[in-house]
Amino acid sequence: MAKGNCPECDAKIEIEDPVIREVTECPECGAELEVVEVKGDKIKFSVVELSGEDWGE
Amino acid sequence: MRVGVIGARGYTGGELLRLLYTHPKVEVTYVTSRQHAGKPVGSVHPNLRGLLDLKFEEFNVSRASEKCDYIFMAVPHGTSMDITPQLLEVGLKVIDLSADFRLKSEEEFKKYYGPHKRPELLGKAIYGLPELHRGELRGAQFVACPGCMATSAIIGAAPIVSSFKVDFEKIVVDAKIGSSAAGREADESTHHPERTGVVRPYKVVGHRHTAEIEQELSGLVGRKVKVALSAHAVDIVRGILSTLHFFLEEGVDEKEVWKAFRSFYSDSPFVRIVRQKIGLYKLPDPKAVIGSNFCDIGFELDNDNSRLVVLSAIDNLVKGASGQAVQCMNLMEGWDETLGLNFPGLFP
Amino acid sequence: MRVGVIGARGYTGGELLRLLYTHPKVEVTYVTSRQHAGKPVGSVHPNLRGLLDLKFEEFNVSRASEKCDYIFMAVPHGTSMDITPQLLEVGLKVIDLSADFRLKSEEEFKKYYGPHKRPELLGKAIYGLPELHRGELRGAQFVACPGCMATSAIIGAAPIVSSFKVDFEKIVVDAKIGSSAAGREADESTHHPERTGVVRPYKVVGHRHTAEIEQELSGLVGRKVKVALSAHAVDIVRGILSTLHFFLEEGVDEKEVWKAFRSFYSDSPFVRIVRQKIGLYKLPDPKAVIGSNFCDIGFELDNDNSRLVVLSAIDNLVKGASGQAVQCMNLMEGWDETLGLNFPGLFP
Repeated sequence: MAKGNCPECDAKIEIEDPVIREVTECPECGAELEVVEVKGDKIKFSVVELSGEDWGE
Repeated sequence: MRVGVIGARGYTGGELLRLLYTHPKVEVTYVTSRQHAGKPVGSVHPNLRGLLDLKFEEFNVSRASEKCDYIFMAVPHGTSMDITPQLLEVGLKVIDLSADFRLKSEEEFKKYYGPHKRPELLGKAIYGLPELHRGELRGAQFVACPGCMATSAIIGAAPIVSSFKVDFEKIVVDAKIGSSAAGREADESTHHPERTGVVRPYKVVGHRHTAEIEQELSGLVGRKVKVALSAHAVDIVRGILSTLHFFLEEGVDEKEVWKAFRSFYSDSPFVRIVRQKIGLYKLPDPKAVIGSNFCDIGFELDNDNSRLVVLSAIDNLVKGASGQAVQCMNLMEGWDETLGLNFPGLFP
Repeated sequence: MRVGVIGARGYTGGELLRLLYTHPKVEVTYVTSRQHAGKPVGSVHPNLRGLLDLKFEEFNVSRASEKCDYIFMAVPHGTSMDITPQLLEVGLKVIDLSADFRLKSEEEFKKYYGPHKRPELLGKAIYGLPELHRGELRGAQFVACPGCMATSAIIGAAPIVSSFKVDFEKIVVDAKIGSSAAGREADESTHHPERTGVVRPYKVVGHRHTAEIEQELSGLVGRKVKVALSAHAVDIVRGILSTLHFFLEEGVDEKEVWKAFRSFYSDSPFVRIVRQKIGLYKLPDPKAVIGSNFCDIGFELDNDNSRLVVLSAIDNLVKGASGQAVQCMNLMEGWDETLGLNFPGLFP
C-alpha cells in the first residue's frame, strides 16, 4: 500500500500498487489527482485542473 | 419614445418588458432573442400574454436603429461588448444591463471577467446608479447598469463611508440572494429539490461585484475602500438582503447615522430608511420590496464591538436590474425619475 | 437507563423524544408538560404517534426522582433555574437545554437574560459542547447545553482562533436561521404569509448567544475574544448556517487551515470538513445535515482582504439542541459518543 498527500488539502491518500498517470479523487476535498511519481511506497500527485463550475454566478 | 430590448428572453428582459409596458412615455417597438425568434413575447413571459403583441426577432443593427431611439441590452456578459458599440455608432442611446461596461479599469475587468474585447470603451458609460450619479445621467447617451448585489451594497455603504471614520480595510458585506439572480438557464444547482431549502454559500470570496462596489465607494470617498464580500443563495426567488458590517474608528450615535442616511438620500425617491421600533418589519427585508424599485436601508449600532451594521434590501430584478435601467432612462430623458416606477411591491 | 424530559411540549422536547426512542440504552419513563398533562405524547408530536405510549404529566420532583436516572430540561430560560436545583438535590443527573446555566459570569447572564435566581450555581454545570469539553463531560452530573447558534459559531471558530493570529476584536459572525429555532409559540411574526420568503434581520446586535460564544472562545485561547454576531431568519424550518469572517494578521495557506480543522476535530465524529472541488454542495449547507447530529464546517481564503471565511452548518434542533444533549449523555455515561445518533440526515 503506497501513500501520498493531496496537493490541495494535504489529506493522506493510500493506493494499492499505484500506476503513473492513474487518476483518483481526493477523499476529503474531491480534487481530481493524477499519480505523477512513485518511489517505493511514496506517491506524488498533481491536481487535474477542472473547468471551474460556478453555480449561480 | 420608441424602445427596444435586446436579449429579452431572460428574467431581466422580461422584467424590462413588464415595466416598459406600463411606462406612460415609451412604446416597446423591438424585442430580440436568438433562441425564440418568431415567437410571441407572451410565450416566453407568461405574465405578458395578451398585453404586448410583439414577436421576438433576430438582432440586426439597422432594424434596431430604424425602429428605436433607446436600446436596453439584456444580454449576458461578453455578448454586450460585441453589440453595444455598433448601436452607439448608429447614434442609439444604450442602457446596458450586463457587466461589460461597468468597470473603468481594464485590469479589474480582466481579473473578474477575463479580457475585454473593446477596452477603449471602458469608462465611456455612466455607472447607472442614480443615487450616486444623478447629475451625470441627465442627458447621458450610454449607461452601464450596476450588478444587483452591487446596487444593494453600494446604497447601504455610501452614506457610511462618506460620513464616518471606519476601518476601510475591513468592511464585510454578507449577501443573501434569491434564485432569480442566477438567471434563466437551468442546471443541476437550480433543480428544485436541490435549490429549495438551501442556505448555500456559492461565492464566498472573489465575487465579481466586488470590483464595482470598490470602484464606486473609493470614487465617492477619494481613497481606496476595500470590501470583503460573501454571497449565499437562500430559498427565495426574488430579493437580496445585504448585511454590511463596519468597524467604527470614532464614536457614532444613532441620530448621526439617521442624519447621514437622510441627507445622502434626501433627493432619492427610491431609497427608504427603515428602522422601526414596532411591527414585524423593523429592519429592511426583501419581502417588503419585492416587485418594487425601492431599496430599503436600515442600521443597528453595536457599541460592544464598535460596529455599525447596515441592512439593505432590494428586488434583484427591479432595483437590482430592470427597474434601475428604466430609472436611468427617465433621468437620461430629463423626465421625473419615478415615471412608470412609482408603485408599491407585492405583499405578503 | 431511565430518562425523563421536562417540558416536552416544544420542538426540542419532541426531538429529544424522537432521538431517545431509538437510543439502544435508554428508556423514556417520564414526560411532563403543564399545558398537555394527561394527553398522549403522539397528540403533540405526530411523528411519534403509536411509537411512544406515554402520557404527559404535571412536573413533580419525587415522581421524577422515582422514575428516572437522567432528566433533560427542555423548559424555557428562567424556568429551568427554578426546577433544576431541586433535581440535582435529589441526586438526579441533569442535562439542561435552556440558557440558565450556560454562563459562568452572573454579570454576563444579567446583561442578556436579566437577574439569575440561583447565581451560586453558575459555573457548576459543564458547558455541553463535546468538541471542546469531551473530557470534563465524562462522568459529569450537571450539563448545560449550548445555544443552537453558539454551537455552530463556536465549532467553526475554535480551530481558527486557537491556531492563527487574527484580529480578535473584529470577528464577524453572520448567521442564517430556520423558523424552528424560534420555538413552538406562534405569534404574528411566525404567521405563514409573514414568515415565508423573508430574509429578516431579527437580532442584528446584542444577540444572547454572543456571551457564551465569547466565554468559550476566550477560555480556549486564554485572552478576550470578541464576536460581532448578527442573526437573520431565512425561509427554512430546520437549519443554521453561520458565516464567520476572520481578518488574518499573518499569512495563512489552505493546507494550514485544513490541518488546523483536522487536528482540532480528529476525535470529533460529528464534525465533518466540507470543502469540495466539485459538485453542488462544495461548502457547508444546512440542507446536507438536516435531521442529523453533524456539524459541517468549511472555509475559503480571501487573499485580497487577508480574510478567512468559515462556514458552519447544523440542524438547530439536533446538533444545536437535542442531538447534542444526547451526545452529552453518552459521554456522561462513558458510552460511545455516537450511540443512537449515528444516522445520516434527510436529503433532499
